[in-house]
Amino acid sequence: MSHGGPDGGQEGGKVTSMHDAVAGLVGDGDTVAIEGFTHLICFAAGHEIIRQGKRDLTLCRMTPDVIYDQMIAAGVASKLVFSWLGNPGVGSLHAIRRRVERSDPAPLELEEYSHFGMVSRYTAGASGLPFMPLRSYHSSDLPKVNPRIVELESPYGDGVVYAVPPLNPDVSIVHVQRADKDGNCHVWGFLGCQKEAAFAARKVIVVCEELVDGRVIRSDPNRTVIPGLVVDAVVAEPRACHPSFAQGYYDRDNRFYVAWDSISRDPAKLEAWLEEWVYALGSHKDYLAKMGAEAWARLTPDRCLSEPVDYGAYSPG
Amino acid sequence: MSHGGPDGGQEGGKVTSMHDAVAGLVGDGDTVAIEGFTHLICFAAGHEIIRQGKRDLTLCRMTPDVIYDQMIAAGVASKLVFSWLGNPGVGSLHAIRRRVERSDPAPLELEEYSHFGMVSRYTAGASGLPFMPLRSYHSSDLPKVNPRIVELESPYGDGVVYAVPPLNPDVSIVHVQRADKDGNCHVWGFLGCQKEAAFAARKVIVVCEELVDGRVIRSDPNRTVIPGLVVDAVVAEPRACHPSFAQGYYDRDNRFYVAWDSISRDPAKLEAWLEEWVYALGSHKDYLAKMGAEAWARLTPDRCLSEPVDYGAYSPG
Amino acid sequence: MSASPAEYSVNEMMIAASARQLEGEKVCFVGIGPPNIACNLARRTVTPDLELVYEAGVYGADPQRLPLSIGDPTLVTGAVSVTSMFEIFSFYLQRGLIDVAFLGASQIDRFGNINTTVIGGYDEPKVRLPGSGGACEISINANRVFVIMPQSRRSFVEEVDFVTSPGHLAGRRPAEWLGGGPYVVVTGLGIYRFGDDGVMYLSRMHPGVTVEQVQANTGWDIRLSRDLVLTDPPSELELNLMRNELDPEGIYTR
Amino acid sequence: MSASPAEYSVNEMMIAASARQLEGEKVCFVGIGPPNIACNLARRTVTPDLELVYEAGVYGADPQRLPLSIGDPTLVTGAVSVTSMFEIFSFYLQRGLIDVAFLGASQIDRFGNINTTVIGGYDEPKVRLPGSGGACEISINANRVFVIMPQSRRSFVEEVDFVTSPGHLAGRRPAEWLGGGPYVVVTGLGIYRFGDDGVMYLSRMHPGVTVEQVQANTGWDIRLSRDLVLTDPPSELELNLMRNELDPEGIYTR
Repeated sequence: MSHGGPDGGQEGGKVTSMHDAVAGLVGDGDTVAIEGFTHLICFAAGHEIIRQGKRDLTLCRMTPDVIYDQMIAAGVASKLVFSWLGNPGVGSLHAIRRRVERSDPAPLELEEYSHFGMVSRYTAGASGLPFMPLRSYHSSDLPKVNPRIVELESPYGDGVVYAVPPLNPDVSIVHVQRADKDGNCHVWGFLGCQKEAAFAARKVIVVCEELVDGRVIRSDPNRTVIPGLVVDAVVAEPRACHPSFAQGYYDRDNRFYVAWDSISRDPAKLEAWLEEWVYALGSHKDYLAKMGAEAWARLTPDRCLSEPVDYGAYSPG
Repeated sequence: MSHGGPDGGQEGGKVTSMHDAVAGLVGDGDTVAIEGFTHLICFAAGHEIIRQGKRDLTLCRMTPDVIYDQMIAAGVASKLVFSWLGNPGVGSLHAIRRRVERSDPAPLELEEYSHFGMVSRYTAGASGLPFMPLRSYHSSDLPKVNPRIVELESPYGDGVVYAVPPLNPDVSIVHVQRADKDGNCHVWGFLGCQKEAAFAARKVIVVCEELVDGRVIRSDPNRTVIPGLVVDAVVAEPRACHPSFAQGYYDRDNRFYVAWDSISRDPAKLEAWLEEWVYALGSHKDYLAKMGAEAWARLTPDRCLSEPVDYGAYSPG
Repeated sequence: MSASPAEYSVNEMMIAASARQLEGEKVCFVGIGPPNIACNLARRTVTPDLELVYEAGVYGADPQRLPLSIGDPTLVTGAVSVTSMFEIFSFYLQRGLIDVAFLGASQIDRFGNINTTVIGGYDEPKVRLPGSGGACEISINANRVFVIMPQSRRSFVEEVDFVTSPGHLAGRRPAEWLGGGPYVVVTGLGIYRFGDDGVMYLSRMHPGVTVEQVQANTGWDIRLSRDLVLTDPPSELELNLMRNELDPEGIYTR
Repeated sequence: MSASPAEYSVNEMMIAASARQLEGEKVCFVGIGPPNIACNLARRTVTPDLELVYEAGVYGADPQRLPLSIGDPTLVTGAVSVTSMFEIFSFYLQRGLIDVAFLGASQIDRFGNINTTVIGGYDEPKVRLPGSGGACEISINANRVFVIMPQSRRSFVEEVDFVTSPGHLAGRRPAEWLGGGPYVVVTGLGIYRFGDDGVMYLSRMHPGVTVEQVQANTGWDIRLSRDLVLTDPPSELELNLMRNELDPEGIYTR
């Protein structure tokens, strides 16, 4: 098994830098999904979008999380499509709340679902279906404020379900643990909607902890969550999810999530944070250098390896 | 890692014998699915159903394969729900054809879909949905001969799709590579509809190549395809899929599939085969003893292990 | 030995009472915060075999530390199964495999209708709350819904500002809904259940609480059980587990 | 150097011609038998990067031996991805990611409508065929459908006994169908394409075949291309690969 970082001999394929991936594939006005349910949230991609001053994006995520609070505070988005708006385990996303509650400094359009609704939208988008049926929304006020959530009679006359329409982002950005240069990806731990968001999107940026030889991927094809077939760019950017986590690589930085609460309550502190941790830095490598190596000792778990499985070698008989 | 066969120290849980699982859970008149798409087809379970003389079953499978030809020849079924009727890579299933083409020795009711239709039926059944939409069947004659396949207008006014109803077998029998005593299962290689058939069913029998300690399952939770939550019985029956295969354990016995063609063309030869290989034997252990050890040398692949992944040990911090 | 009222907090009482409600349950859809502590307390007391399902995609979690977030990596390592969120919602929740699910609430009415979306109007909210997450479909599909929430006139209201998750509506749930809806509500003051007409009633009061206090913190005329009894206070075992193992920093319990 | 007609079989010509049609294609949904050999031949000749998708659940298979069945374990070991059949049909086929898919046919009509279900009536069939498998949805959703089949008056018919997989209907496919329908039909006699009106025409004839022979084996008045040309016979390379590597026992090629 031979691993190679971005400078480690994995040339060619779709491998590029975060700067070039975002510059080349994310356009003003695009619908963009940076997915990952608590796990594998690619903060580094969000920071690069802020640095490049993208504007008027429609941002999609089940849980906007701290990264969308940062992006929306930085003014990259005019609309948010979501299902749960908070700082998980901590409280509110104050920059987003200011825009929603007081149009401060500008209004933010909301398009709101439940989690199952968002999951079903990505799944319909990934499946080429005009809608996905689900048992939810009965007697909830959500369909009243979102006309895209509609009632649908079962064709077998056995009752009513609801439907949601497909979500097909212009660009989905998904973080994974392992990818090869063609964008074939192994993911483990919480899968969130990484697969559905990738298959649903018109363009896909994969960001990985490790760029690995294709033989590593092919040693366990059942672990491949996203095939290179749907991937346009591969960025090797270790630790790009901080303060979110990558199962087996680093822990969630709960202290940062708690600290964000007081930063985001105060627009001046938030602006200073963006200046110090995003605008003043050229890349995620600068961010990691600024964090320092010590932080990672606290965040690095002990090893806990899976039992391998035997696929068998079936050669000409 | 500690493996245990049925006599290997894995007491308790849902572990039982094939005889007792079939006797206790499969009733005359039941709708039964023995799934597995070319891979992991549990022939031993089909043989036990024949031996116990079950009657009037509705048998469901995407590809009836040789095992349903045997079961239907033995008279256990009055109806077949399917999407592709053949001996894969070889030709026809002659016992089934005799019943369909000439009601010889008795008629067989057919309920026919396409593969995607059957997959969608199991998925609707597993999802608690009254139907699943799909893009198929337009201008095909299949809906004309199967009124359960119906047109459905998209609620967004963007065209017509088709719907199929849920399939919820009374009993699903699924073969897996690894299970623990509670029925938590690792599966790799072709997954077919094992997961969907298990979640859709009212009762589930899991048959495994290896009964393993729960720690093996928990070492790789993303590999768990079926949770014990939906499993009623666990049968440790190695090599129970012959002449089908278990990825990494043994190869498909193509010679048997080819040989079946001439056996099943001739009702007398077929009856003699059933007598010799099913009725005269008490269990799958007898079948393996009758096959002899030599056959397995030809069918056993070399090892080809997956790269492990690191889940990380996240202990109190 | 039980502690006296002075020796435990309102939240400790609420969580201990919630944990006891899980006796006999098998599969529980867990939320973060107090529900998470209640479920893990139940696993160490009344129901050791309780299987925990988290919407992030876990069945049979075996957390080695108290997860701060609903998506903590300790919920993955050593779990029975980790799967996509589509499958958690489709194959577990919508299939009817969830016995009990916990929901929180910012507002609840007498029928158990829950608001976690906005205080005020939707388009010009006074307070923008997180929204549904999985709560809307959980309230419709889980066999029984347990609500844990703080109680006051601002949370126990005559009419919720927004129905995020439907309860018993105005007394009847349609037949095609899989789940039974709200089954019990546990607050800092007591334990509530629902009558056949879908209306909430006070079933138990926590030690030291009065009926007057309950009514003062309820936005409608609260109905009382004919055999209203007192909750047992948290036991030493329950308090020790919460204080030393499950929430040593006291984030949710103090 | 090409072989002369006497030196190769009808099936070898048909498979070599099919493989050449894959030039420039990227993602191919493979069926078992002749399509499987044609795809693997194409990977060794005109399109080395062709990715093979099998309905059993494989993307990017790298078979180390010729699989006899569509579900051979050699398709799994070393593949890029193995996934559920629901995802193969939903996320690959129905999403529009399949460039070209091969179908076989027992009967085909001039519009490319295909029967693989029954000869005779459905309820009292003369011959019960396998049925659709994935063919019905493949014919609707794959960008282009390639058909490989033996040609005779029994297979090239005026009207198919049963439409298993729709072609160009009577000339027009509805806009909501994702795929373009039948694109090419390769038989032992020649190569057929479809006009703008959805009607099949003879585009190329295999060496040694006459127009009279084609018409004698077609159940309707076959239309000819204005620039009808001859297929190149199988090259030595193609024959060597088929005979020595891909089908040494000659199951499909002889």
